Amino acid sequence: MIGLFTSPIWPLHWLTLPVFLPVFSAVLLILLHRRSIRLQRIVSGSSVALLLAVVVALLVSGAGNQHLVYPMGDWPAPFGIVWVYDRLAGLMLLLTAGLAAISFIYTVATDEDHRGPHFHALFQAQLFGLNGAFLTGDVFNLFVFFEVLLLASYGLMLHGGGARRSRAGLHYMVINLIGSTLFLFAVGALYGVLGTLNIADLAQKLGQAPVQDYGIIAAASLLLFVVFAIKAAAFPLYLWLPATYAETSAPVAALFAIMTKVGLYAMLRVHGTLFDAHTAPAAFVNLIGPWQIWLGILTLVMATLGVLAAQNLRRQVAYLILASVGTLMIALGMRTEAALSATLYYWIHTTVLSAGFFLLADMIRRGRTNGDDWAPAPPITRMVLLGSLFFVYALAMAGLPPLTGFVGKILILSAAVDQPLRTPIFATILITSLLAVIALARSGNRLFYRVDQPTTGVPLAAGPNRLGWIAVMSPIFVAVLMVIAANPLSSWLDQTSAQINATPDYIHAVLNPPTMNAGVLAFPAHPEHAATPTGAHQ
Amino acid sequence: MATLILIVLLPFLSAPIIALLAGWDRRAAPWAAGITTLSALVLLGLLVSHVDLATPQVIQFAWIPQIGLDFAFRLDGLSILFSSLILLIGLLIIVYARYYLAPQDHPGRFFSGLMLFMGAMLGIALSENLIQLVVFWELTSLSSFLLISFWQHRKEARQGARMALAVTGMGGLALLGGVLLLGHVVGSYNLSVILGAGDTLRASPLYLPILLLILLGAFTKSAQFPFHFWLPNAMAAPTPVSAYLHSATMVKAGIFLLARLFPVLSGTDAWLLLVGGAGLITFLLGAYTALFKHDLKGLLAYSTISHLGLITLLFGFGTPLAAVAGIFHLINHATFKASLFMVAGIIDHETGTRDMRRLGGLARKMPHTAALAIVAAAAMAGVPLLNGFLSKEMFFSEALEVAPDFGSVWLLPLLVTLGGVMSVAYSIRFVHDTFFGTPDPDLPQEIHEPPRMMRVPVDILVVVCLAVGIFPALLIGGLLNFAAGAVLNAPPPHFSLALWHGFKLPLLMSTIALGGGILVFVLRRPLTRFHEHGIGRLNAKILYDALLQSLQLAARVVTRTFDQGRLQSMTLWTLITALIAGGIGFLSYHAPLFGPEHHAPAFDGITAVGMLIMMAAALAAVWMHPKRLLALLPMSVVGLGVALLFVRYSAPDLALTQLSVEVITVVLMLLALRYLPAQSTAEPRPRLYRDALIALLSGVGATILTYAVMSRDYENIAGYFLAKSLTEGGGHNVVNVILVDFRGYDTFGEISVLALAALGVFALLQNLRLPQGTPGPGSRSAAHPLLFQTLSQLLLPLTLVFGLYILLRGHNAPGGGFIAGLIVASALITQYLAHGIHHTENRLLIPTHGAIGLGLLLALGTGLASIGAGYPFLTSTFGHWQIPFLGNLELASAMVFDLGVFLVVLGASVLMLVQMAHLGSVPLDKPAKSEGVVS
Amino acid sequence: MTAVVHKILPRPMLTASLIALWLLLNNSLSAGQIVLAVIIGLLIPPFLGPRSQPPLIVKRPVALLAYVLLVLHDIIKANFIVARQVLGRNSALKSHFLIVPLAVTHPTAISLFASTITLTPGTVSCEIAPDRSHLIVHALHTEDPDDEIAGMKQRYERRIQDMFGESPRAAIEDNNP
Amino acid sequence: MIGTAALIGLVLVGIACLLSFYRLLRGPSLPDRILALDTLAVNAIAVIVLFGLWMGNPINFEAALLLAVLGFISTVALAKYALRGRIIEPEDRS
Amino acid sequence: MSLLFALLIGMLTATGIFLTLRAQTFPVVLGLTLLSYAVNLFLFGMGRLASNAAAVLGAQTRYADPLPQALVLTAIVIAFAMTAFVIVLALKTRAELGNDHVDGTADDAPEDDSAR
Amino acid sequence: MTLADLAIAGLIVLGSLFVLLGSIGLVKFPDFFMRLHAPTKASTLGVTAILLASALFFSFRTDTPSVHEVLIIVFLWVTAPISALMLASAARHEPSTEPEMLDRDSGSTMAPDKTSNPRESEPE
Ligand code: NA
Ligand code: NA
Repeated sequence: MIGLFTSPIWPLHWLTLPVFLPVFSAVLLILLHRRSIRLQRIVSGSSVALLLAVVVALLVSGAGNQHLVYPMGDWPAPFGIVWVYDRLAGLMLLLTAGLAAISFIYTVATDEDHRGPHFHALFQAQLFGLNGAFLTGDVFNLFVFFEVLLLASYGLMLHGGGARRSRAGLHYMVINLIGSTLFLFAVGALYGVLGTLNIADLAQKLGQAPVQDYGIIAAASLLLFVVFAIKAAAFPLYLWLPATYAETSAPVAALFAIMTKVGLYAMLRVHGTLFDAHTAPAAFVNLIGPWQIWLGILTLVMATLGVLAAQNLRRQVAYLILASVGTLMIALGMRTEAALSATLYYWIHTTVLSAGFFLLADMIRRGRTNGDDWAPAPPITRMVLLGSLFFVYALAMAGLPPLTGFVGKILILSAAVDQPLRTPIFATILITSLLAVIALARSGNRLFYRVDQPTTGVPLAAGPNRLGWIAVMSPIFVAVLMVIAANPLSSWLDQTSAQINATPDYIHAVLNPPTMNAGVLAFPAHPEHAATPTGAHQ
Repeated sequence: MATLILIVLLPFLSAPIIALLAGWDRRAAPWAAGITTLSALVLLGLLVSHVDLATPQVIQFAWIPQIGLDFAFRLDGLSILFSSLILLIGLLIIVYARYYLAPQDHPGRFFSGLMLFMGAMLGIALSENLIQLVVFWELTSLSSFLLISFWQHRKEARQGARMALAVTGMGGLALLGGVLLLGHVVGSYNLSVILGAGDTLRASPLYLPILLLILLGAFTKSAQFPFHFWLPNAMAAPTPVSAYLHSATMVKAGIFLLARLFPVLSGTDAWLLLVGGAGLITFLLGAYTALFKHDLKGLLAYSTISHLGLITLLFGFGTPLAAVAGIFHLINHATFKASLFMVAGIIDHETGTRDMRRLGGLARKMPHTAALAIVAAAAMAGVPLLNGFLSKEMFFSEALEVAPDFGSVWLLPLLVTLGGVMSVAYSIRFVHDTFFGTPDPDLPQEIHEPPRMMRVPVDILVVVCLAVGIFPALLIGGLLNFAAGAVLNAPPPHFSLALWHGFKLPLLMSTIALGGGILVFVLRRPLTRFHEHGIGRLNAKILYDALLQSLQLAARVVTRTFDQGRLQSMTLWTLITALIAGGIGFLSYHAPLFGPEHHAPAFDGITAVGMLIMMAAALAAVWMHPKRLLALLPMSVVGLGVALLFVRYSAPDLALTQLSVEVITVVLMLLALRYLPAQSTAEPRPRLYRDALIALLSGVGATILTYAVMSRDYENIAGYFLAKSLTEGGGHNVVNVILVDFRGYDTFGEISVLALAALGVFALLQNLRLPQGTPGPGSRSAAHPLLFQTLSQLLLPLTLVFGLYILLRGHNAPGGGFIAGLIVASALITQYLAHGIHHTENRLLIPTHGAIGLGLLLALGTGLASIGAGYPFLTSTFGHWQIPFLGNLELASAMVFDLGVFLVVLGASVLMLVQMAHLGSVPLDKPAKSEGVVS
Repeated sequence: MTAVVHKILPRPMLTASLIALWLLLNNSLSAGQIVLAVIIGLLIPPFLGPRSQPPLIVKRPVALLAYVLLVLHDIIKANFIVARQVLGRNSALKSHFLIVPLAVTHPTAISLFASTITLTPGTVSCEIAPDRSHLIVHALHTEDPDDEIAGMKQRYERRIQDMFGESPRAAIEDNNP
Repeated sequence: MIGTAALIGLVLVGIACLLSFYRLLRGPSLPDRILALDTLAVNAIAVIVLFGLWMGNPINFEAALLLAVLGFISTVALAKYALRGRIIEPEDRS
Repeated sequence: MSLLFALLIGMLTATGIFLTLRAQTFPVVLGLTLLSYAVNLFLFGMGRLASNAAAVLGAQTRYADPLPQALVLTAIVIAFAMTAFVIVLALKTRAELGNDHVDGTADDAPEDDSAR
Repeated sequence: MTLADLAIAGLIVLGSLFVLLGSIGLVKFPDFFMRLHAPTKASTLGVTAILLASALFFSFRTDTPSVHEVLIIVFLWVTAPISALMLASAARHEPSTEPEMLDRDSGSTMAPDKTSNPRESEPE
């Protein structure tokens, strides 16, 4: 890869790593699928480590401070597919890589990858799909990478098999297939009216669209919203989630913590750009926001009832994820910069911690004779440690101080004080967190306090090794860090949300070829372009 | 000032250390806790003596400045008073607990929990920023949860803890809401600002909601009616905990909040009504219930509730003097109630029971303890020369002051006197039923005084009661004045702490209270009987449990009815949502549904017939679907029709793709059908109708959307592709150039999907145990007809060549790697059809995984190569070469990419087909051959 | 020498047909295409693995040609007959299953015979007995099944036999034109 | 003139398609339906070629060829399933 | 013609949806296939219907919008991959649950979320 | 219009007629085995004629000869008997009680190996 350094656009080329590192190792793993699991772990693990390094480097380098546009195949937008890297994309890549690391560690700790072929290949493909989706600036390409990450997720979700898992997997897949169909209907209609696929270009064309086309555009956009809402698992489209997350293996569930965020991210990218107040016709500006808030409220309420009703810890955690989706939808619906910044803080919190909570639930399940459901059992192994971990996670997830959940909720609520829908938002968020507290107190009580003395010498499942503990505890460290460093973090997030709301900049950056940007990114004329019959386009 | 932060942090820091120490030596825990508390106390003393306290001292650091969230502490009269109370009593409790805990109790857990709680309380007392106060507020709820549930093996301990957490937690969240709104109105969360903004707040429309939310916080914490019920249930905690949390500290947090925000919130009718009303009711109800409790701690709990009500009522009065009185009684109650709890603990500790019906005559067995109890109880009753008397006097006089506001001049004084009467009565009862009278025979005989150090804390507190009662002005006046100033945020009013104010109404009320109390005590039996047949029946806990139960039930019902785990309902919800969304979209603008259709394609009867056949076939598929195999045939008709439509409307590549996909899909389905039931079971009619309706609506929706778009004109970016395809993409077939060049990245994703599908299928089919399907009718006939075998010999090479041809021409004419891959795959499958697995695989074998991997590598490689050349990923290049006599040879890098596509498609489809072909053909334990066929 | 040739050209006939096929597909005889065709013709066969049946050598190409012409003629005829039968009264038709004992033995020969039967007037071969002893043929309309059977053996099987030089197995009652 | 002929042809073949489709729906036996499908495929080849003649554009030739090949394969597969209940068999009993 | 085309898509969607709502796996698979036909034609139609205008330069004079065709091609491939996977998944559930009901419950009793 | 055009047009119409004929037979004949005859021959021949027309047409229009239609023709003729044979054997073992079929199985000339006991578990 000499070009990586010699090319005039070499800073841009680093962008390809988050996408092509995983896919390359996926291919490698396909070719190595007959080799020892150890070798596969080495490949997969080092890929994850490298990925983490790269995304961190990209983030700290401040590359995303302005929109970096990477033209695939050197075709300018809107004709070719472009990647757009900005702070938000960078954040998503980081989250993904972080989860991947945690999930990978726990996988190794529990040998989950041993229970069927191709775990690591699918794992890497999942990362490929996720990162591709986070980077793309083209709706159809977004569809393609949704499919990539979905198919990978089907494979991972079903990994290991079992009746309940297979059923959940079937439901998960069928619902998402319907979602993909809707996606194509929506994208197709948008192209059929606006004649383009690039998000920025769509936004621009929308600005010039004749009024008589508004109906179709709105219909298509709302269909697209439904599609993203399926992925985000918003009411009433979340029915696939509880079983899927509860039945799949712990590391996969942990990795899936990012999946719901993909849907929310897509809403932010596509609808946020299309219906931005600066560029969109006034008629469209409030097309989505109120829906988001009300659906978010409904989701939050239903999810909290689910948390109360859940019959085992994993299902409860799944519903907690749903609750966080609801909260995020509410916050996204407000669309102010403050709200956006709050959203992102809560976003990071819920992603990282729910991942960790799934792992913890799995540890508890392994430690108790009758798994993670509520029936009394002999005292659990590593009672004190697991108990305190549960306590901490419960605090964080229920939004009690002093952890991130609380900070996030304060940020969101204080962003909501001057919203028209303040009262319902306050009421829902506060009441649901109370119910979550009640529910989690009950679960903790049932899992750790209400023990019956060991009846017969039931052998306890061997808990995972030291790696497992690392995986379970690292999210807490992240949370603590987020509380301590709340000031710098939230100011960074403020800048990020400012960038997100600066849609005109986004459109300009995407639609004006790099040559127009600061000289750094100027492409040279291709040498072949001397009048020889041979030629590469530019 | 920085020491202030240290004071708060000390307990938090010591908590984990204590936990560790206890593991090493159980005796170390109380010492560590004690030292921590003591040093915090000393630090506080030093601070107070050094800092000028004429004005409140504040220290703050920015935490999340964007939303005015600071890390800020405040030192003023109230905070000093409250934190010293916390530390002093805390110290005594620690000493007491050191001897109270049984050997099997885990000291580490206990004392570190206690430290966490103490830290949280100090945080509340010393917070300048209200959000921060809420943080500590919630922390007290959490740590108290841990302390109350200390004896986790006891059901009532677990329940009590959870109830306390639920109720106080609710208050905390309400408080948070209130504080956030308050900050919104005032513009800051810092007390320095807020305390000055009383008028702004009272003027704001948000005043009432804010007041309600904050009071909800205060009342739940301070066990005010109707949230009082958690306190008695929290008595399941070890007695030191009760003594500390439920007499001196936690329950006072609510009062503290009232005091803290007194200047901003008080002074309105709403305040008088809510605070005063709640206080009065709690005062009376608590006192009344306490009369009839048989459990020592139960009696104390209700008396605590009553006294908290008294203090609340005082703040409710809203007058400066009332506030002073409130603070005064707060201190007094802390002293005598803590000591009484400890006494109860001692009795429990020595006799093993707290039931006053069984206890009695202990005065002889433990005179010292008895003496302490009598003094403390007297203070509680408000007997002169004891601190309780003074604050109660002030209370009575304030009641007389504000009586007019409560309607009649008589009502309020009457009620408070009644309350006084009852508190005297239960105080007497506490003493009498425990230390005098006759004990229950089966009570252990060898009862003696507790260890000395267990009494010392009580001694100290009782001495305080006496001392303050006798020399009030001297001992407490200054502090009280100082604190009152802080509470009122203004110079405190003049008040006298003399024992003797002359014959005035308050004195009369006190006398009536004492006399009436004795009378009530004498008449207690008939009263008890009356009570237990009446009000005694109803119990707030039952209500609370019922509430929680119904909540639980509701949650279950809602969740189960919505989340049934049934795919059909999931699908239905998804579709309904989509329909609604689309409908809203169309209806939300007054735009015409359809366009003018300027460039309508001419009508063409034959195509129309074809479309009609397709529709009929689709319906036939639905009609036949109960018989699976039959349904497959109309499906293929539809597929064929789609291909023909592509031909008809100028999409040759799509036609080719559709055809090849079609066949492979059919083969896949045939391979699967063997293992599925041949027929569907019938479904209930109503559901079929419902689904038909949804299906119909969806169909109409799809039609409208399609026609709405197609009847319009649109500007598109196609021109660019047509213009650049040849000149810069080097291909005549624009669709193919788009696939491998303009949008090659899409194609890369697409082949990854295919590869993943293959891997997934491979993984799913490993060791899959399926019942063997029913053999067909002709199971005796030839498995592989000769005629077919003979031809397939020829078919394979021919189809391979055909595939190659399609592959190579793709860039310039319909075709390409994808179609080629499928063609070759189907050629291989034909071999399997003609010859069976073994015969085929003995002759041809390729590593399908290898093909997939290699293909992806090729595709990726061309992309990376362009990066190597300094261009973005997948930048293509091409060239023409004149080769003598052979003619013009054209090659494009995109062709290599297409070759990659070819390999992936080939490998993936063959892998899937072969894996399924192997199903059931191998002994079930041994996994299917992973490598498929060919070339 | 022949060994070398055999290495390069394991199946000359196949190679030839592949070359022809390529040229047909591309519909051109340009030099470039011819070269490409030859390359393909040489490259593909080695991948196909060993053939599963012994090769069948055409002893008398002329006979083959004659046979093809005969069948073509019969096919045309067949279709006009079928046309009449389709459009006429179907109830008048007497259809039968016939059992046609096989004289030819080589799989390819049998296949050729069976196919011919299918493509030529009034009959479709429905099954080749697993032991290759006979064909089961469906006749759309025949007055005398045995005559029909004799007819097709005479008209086609004989010719196939001698074009492949197979020794006639069945008794030869010679009455050919 | 050739255009007209092609149109006439398309009409005739269109009718043929309708008839074959009728047989596919009507059955009665499974082989009947498969035969009908196979016939439809053959008719489709005719349609493609006629359409090419009508347009005077040979671009769909490959589609016709492919349809011939794949139509055959699916017919064989379906027939084999109808006969033996499975289309690919482990052992070579022939 | 576009109207008829739209009706065709509507019919394919309707039938596809109906089958997707069925209780056994195989009809669901058929339904999804029909849906993919519908959506592929829809995407194709978004480029409008053009006669004798294949986007192969030099083949004739007018050219159809090639982009939707490329999209449809991608969509077809993805649909194919998904179909293959879901078919096998249907087999998997049939093997794991012992029947081919989408919820694994031979009778239609609603699944209790508390079961584990 | 040239003679070639005439020939081509003729071939087209004739071929289409045969294709139609095949389908008519498919509908009209009373039992499966009779139906089998029609498409197997008529349709195949019809398509052949049409393909020949196409070959001629494009050969005349562009001066390069267009012969690849031959591929399809050959392929159809080679495969037709196989499809027919496999469908026929499927039909012969078909358990369906199709009246026309039963009475036409004139046992006299029935195949000895005819196994009319379809539902037997496969030795596996
Ligand atoms: Na014949
Ligand atoms: Na045929």
